[in-house]
Amino acid sequence: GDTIKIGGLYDITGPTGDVGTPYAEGEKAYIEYLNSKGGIDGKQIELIGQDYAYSIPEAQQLYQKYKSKDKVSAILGWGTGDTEALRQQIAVDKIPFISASYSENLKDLNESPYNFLSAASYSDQARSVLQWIKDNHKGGTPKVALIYNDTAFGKSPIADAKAFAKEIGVEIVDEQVVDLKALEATSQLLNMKKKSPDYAIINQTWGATATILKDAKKLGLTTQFIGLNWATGEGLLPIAGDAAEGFIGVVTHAFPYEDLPGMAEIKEYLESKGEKLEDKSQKFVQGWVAAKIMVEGIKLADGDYTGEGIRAGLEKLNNLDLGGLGANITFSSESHAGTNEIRLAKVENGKFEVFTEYIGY
Amino acid sequence: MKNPFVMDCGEFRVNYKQDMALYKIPRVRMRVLAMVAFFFIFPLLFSDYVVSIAILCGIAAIGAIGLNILTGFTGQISIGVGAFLGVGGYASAILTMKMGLSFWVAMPMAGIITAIIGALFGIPSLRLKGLYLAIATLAAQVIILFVISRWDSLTGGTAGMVLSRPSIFGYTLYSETSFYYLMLIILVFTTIFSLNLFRSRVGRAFIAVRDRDIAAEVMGINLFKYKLIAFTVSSFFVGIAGALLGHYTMIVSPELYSIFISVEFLAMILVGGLGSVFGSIYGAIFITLLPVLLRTIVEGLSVIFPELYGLFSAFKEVIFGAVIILFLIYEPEGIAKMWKNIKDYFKLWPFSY
Amino acid sequence: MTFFLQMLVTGIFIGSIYALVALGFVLIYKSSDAINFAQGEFLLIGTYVCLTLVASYNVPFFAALILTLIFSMLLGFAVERFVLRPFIGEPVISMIMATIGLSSVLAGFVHIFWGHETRVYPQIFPEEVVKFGTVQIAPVYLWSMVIVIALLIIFTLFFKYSRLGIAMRATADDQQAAQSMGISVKTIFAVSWAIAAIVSAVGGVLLGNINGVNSSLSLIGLKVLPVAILGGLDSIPGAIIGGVIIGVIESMTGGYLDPLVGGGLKEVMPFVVLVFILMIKPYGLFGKKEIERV
Amino acid sequence: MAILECRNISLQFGGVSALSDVSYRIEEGEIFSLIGPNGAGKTSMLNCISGLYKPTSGSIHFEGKEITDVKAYKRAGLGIARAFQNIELFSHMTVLENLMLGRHVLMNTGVLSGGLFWGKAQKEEIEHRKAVEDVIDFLEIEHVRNKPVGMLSYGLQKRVEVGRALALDPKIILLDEPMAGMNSEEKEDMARFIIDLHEERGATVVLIEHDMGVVMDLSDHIAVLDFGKLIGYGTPEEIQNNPKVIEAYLGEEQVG
Amino acid sequence: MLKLNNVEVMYDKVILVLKGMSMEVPKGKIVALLGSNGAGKTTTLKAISGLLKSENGQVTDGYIEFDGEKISNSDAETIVKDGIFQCMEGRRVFEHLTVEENLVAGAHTRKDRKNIKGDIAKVYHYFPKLEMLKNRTAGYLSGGEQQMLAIGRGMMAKPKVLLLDEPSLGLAPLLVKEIFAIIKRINREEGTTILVVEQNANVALSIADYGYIMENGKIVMDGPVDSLLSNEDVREFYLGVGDAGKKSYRNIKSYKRRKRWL
Ligand SMILES: Nc1ncnc2c1ncn2[C@@H]1O[C@H](COP(=O)(O)OP(=O)(O)OP(=O)(O)O)[C@@H](O)[C@H]1O
Ligand SMILES: Nc1ncnc2c1ncn2[C@@H]1O[C@H](COP(=O)(O)OP(=O)(O)OP(=O)(O)O)[C@@H](O)[C@H]1O
Ligand SMILES: [Mg+2]
Ligand SMILES: [Mg+2]
Repeated sequence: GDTIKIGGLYDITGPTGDVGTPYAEGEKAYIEYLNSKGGIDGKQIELIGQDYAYSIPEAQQLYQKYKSKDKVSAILGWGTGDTEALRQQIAVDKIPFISASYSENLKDLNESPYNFLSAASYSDQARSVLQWIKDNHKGGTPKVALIYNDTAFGKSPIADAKAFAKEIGVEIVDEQVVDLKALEATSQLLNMKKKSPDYAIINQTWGATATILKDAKKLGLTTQFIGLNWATGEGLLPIAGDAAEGFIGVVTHAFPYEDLPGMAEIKEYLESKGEKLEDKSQKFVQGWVAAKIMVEGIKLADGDYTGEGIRAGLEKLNNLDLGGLGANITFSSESHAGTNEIRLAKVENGKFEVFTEYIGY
Repeated sequence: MKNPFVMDCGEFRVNYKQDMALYKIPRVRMRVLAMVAFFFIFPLLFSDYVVSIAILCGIAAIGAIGLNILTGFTGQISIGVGAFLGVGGYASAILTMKMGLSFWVAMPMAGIITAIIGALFGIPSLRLKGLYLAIATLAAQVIILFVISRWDSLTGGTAGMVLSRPSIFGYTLYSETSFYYLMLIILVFTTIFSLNLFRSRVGRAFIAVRDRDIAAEVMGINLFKYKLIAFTVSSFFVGIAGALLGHYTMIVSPELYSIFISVEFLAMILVGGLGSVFGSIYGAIFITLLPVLLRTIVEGLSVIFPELYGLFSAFKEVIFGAVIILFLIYEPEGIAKMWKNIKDYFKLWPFSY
Repeated sequence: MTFFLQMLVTGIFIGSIYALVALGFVLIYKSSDAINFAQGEFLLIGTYVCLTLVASYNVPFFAALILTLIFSMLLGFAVERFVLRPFIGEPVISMIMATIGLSSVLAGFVHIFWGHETRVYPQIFPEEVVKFGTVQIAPVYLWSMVIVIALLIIFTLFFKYSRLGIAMRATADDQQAAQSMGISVKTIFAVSWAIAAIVSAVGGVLLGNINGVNSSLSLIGLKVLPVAILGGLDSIPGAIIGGVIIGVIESMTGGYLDPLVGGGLKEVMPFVVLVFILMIKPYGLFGKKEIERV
Repeated sequence: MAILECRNISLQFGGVSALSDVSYRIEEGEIFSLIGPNGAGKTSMLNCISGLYKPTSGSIHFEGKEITDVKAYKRAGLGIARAFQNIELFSHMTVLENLMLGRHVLMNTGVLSGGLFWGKAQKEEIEHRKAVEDVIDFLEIEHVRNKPVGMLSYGLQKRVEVGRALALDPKIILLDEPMAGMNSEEKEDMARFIIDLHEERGATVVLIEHDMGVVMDLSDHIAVLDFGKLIGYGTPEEIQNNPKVIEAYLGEEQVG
Repeated sequence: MLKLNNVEVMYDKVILVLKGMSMEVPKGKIVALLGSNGAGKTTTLKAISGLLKSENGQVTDGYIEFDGEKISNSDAETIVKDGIFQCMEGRRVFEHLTVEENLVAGAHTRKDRKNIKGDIAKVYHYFPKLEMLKNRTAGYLSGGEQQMLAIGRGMMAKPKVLLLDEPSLGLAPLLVKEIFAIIKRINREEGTTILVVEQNANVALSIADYGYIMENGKIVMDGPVDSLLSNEDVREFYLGVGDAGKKSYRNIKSYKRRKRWL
């Protein structure tokens, strides 16, 4: 047909709806923007998106629908759940898949030949953080603790982080599991305190992160907490209150209030809608970027808009410049890991202030 | 047990064998065959998408029948089905992927393993009743999932495991149609098996335990033994369903088997009808289709008002709940009863009394 | 030693919150023999209403709280009228299922009115922790403890001596017979659901003050089920003691066992203990036995 | 020879003493009645015999063997059947299924054979079905054979209750107030069933009944309980003239 | 004061149980309703006291009138408030409540809360056995004890009309006499109108002023007690005294003629 169909899996009403909603908006926004600019050589992009409320069976059914009924040629997914669940099937059905799940194992081309990582994997984020710690720590070998939850998402970077730490000579002194919905983390933090780590790397969502920071404040811990990308974001600040002060977050995607070349497009789009950049969040940018990367790939598919064609196109992306919205992206037939670079931001009087360039390891 | 096909008016039988036949009247037997035949040509009539939904319905139905054996017929409420699906799925995953067994061996073994674990977690039924037992099964749910997500070496931990579709004579069931037939055969077997079970000794004992356990005991039924048997049989079918689901979606991971799945299955047998084999099937279909239906509607609407999309998807939940409630209000004993009433009405019609 | 004490105290106070939520279950059960799976949503809605009043309409907190309780009461009545009434005289299990449906409905409304992002209460309880020697506790928890104990006394008296209380228990035993006494099952349900809604609203507000509010807060409902069971589904003191026990088990497991198994046991242990306790006391610590006479 | 013997049975519930030091023997093939005021402990006594209550002290002997500690569900196998005071039928099952269930211990189809339902399983169903049909004829409940018992009126349910006990082909059958809530006509029918099942099937009958007319006419021996104590034992005549019994239970003009 | 005018009752919208039932209960009198099992006696009482709804049965035709106003299909609780109270078949005591709490529950609709203590005492006076058991969990009482409790509970409500469904069920002979004596007293002393359903026709008629006999869903015969007592069929089939006076159950003909009025 004269449109290219892309399937979208959103979490609007599910447990991750708070971040899933702006992310979905971002994706839709970019596609709409692109179409308003004339699409891809004359073809409009149709993004058929649905809320699956983070229920995997629901995602399964939606996938069946996209595949058999809508005949989409690529999919913009969302969470670890759906991404993992569909990995095999998209491989069988040859449908490229970009989601906001950055698990290391998606890098494995034999296991997941059709998944593409649009930002640094959780493991790479952890590695980069450890590297940064190594480079900036004063006095002796830095002692680091890991705090995560008991889910595929939470545990994803742990093994790699430990391996890498050993490699570069950073000491992992403790691990603590804090449930995503924990009311308090006193026991874990007190246990951690015994090991007196200098840093604690948190792979959590906002809620749990806030709990940790608050209890840490309550118990007067001096550890420097560093959160990976899902622990970071505007949403954390109100919940954690002033306990968030000094918290360092991994920034994979730009905050709307940053002054970056890439923002121009978004601003333009929003103004056409009569909306303002200030009302948008980092997750909106993240969704925008994910969609953009997919589209850039499609552009390079030179006319072959089948799954295979688009995959080939994506693999042609070389150092794609996102105008600072995210790290530059490079795919190849050897690697689907777009980047390993991140930035770090510190919370200073209630605002995330980015204080590094894109750094890797 | 009630089956929806019998319309036994004015027929008579000359011996008990006939009297005990599942479908007593030739006319009815014909209808059943017609029904089954329809389901066998189903995939030829509908698109892959429809077939894929049918598969999910079918798998759910197998599990629902399993649960109904325990909850509907034996009266032991279980909120642990989710986990037992998981056990089935993981067992089959481990047997096929780690031990390299063929699916055709692994699936039944998965059933048996689940049955054993089910029996294990049935032990509290020795002393617990009603909602207390229900929560004990909820505990099973939590504990099993914990073990699964912890036993990384065996289960791949929280990341889960990937499975492959079963293959037979070198042909792999990747297509929806082929997997549909696999599901259908197992479903038919499950149905017939349980129908039979409940017209024979053990099945009656189950119902006796549910209706009046003291009397049952005095009639010589070892309550504990039969509750355990119920847990075992039920878990077996749930395990089979789990294995099928695993091989269909080609993934098992702890997140797939949350308490909400358990609740969903309870909904199936309640909406379908407690203590009714066919009810379980209706219920499974109903509960599986409802969200699909709502989704399609929401999709349609959000084409018209895209900006209201979030609102619609929230309404989806409201309506889902509302439908279930209305359903229970309108026919507390489930679709099966509704169907029966319709039949009774026509049987007596026009002399409604 | 400090560590142990901190664990113990944390457990007890977290437990008091659990107890508060568990009370909701007990109140429903006492009048209808049913478990209310919409408990979490009741709690959530109460929390949001109060939050909205305080944050959006900056009503002073205690006024807001009162309004919230009134709202919850009305909610309880509404639920009885539009959901439960038809289930009078039906098997308990279908009413339980109905509450599951209800939870989905309410959750939907919450999403419609309040969306998904986490909201936070303005400072209501003082931030700085209270210190008992070396042990620290956030004031919110002290408050919940106070409230719980107050409710314990009130409800115990209510169910033992008041005409309505007795009528409620009668209804739970035998709805039809209750009707034949002239007890209006409708009223009984309405009242008990209203009370339950109110209590959960209180619990919700406290919870909201701990960690902010978002839709996943409703999951506390399921989390607290073992508490209600452990204490005995129909026992007010049971809910309280059950709450404390579970709370302590949790934090002790968190403190001493989790480091050994690499975490996660904290959430599971309560269930394990629960099952063993039930095997010894099949109706929970203080639950009423099912009477079987032939 | 005594088919059933109770020696010094006592039964306590917390403070309540439902039975205290009760002893008696029931002869093979007799109709034995247990009477006494409400709350005297009659039902409790049956519960001890059928194993639902465990006596606090004392022992129960069946055909010479002690069964005090035998599990309730095992006693059915020994040939002890029971019909309850408040109907305890499986209300969702049909009359037929209820009676078939009565024969549970006499059958042995398992899960698998039951589920596959051919060969042995089917044969077994059929032969036991025959036995059950006999009971149905005997109790004249053919017309409701396939009705769920919950739908039947009280009197019929009572009859099915007895039928279910009969289906077991018991050596001894315990009937707890089988005629309660029946009018005299129906009582006569029930009385006839009891006589027949005792004469035709030679079963020993233990009968609890408050209708003295019936008791006095049917019983070979009568034991009288009051506040858990045995206050009288003997033939109807003896009982009718036992002052203790008259004072505690019968009341004056009941006699004769 | 209580009047049924060819009432029809249907269960589950299909099972017709009362087929044009008509009867009248005059103020201050005791009326006995006799009939074999399944005749529809309980259904009749439930129709009056509004308890059919909860078994999804309903009055489909005819009307029930109390003190001149129609009460067919109105709610149980309002009917109780109007002053009709039913002691249900099979006791139905509140198992988990103590005996005394059961009595309190019985007085639920009473306005004069302060007199309750006194009335409880009165019940104990009628049934001394209950006083001994007053703090026991009702569920563990023996059948007869529960029956006493059920009737006591009825007294607590101080109704204008008391509907008793087989009060003698499972009671020892002495107690049966006692209870019927008490019923008579309640009727005399409290002036309560009473409609009693009984299988034990002897005692029922012994206290009743007027009697109805029903056979599957209809009244087949009624009249003042003495006229009924003198009726042959009634004597044979309800009082169990054949033409040859009282006969022994030992020598019942195996196949007796069944008399039906239809
Ligand atoms: N499970 C129990 N727990 C406590 N008390 C009990 C229990 N079972 C019986 N009792 C008490 O034991 C006494 C005897 O009860 P039982 O039912 O044997 O009397 P009964 O002779 O059958 O009276 P009825 O003729 O009215 O049936 C009663 O006082 C009753 O309260
Ligand atoms: N809830 C119900 N649903 C369907 N049928 C019912 C229901 N209750 C009673 N019936 C039927 O109505 C008829 C009359 O029942 P009812 O209980 O009124 O008889 P009864 O005169 O009280 O008999 P008994 O003397 O045995 O109590 C019976 O045939 C019974 O099967
Ligand atoms: Mg008794
Ligand atoms: Mg009756």
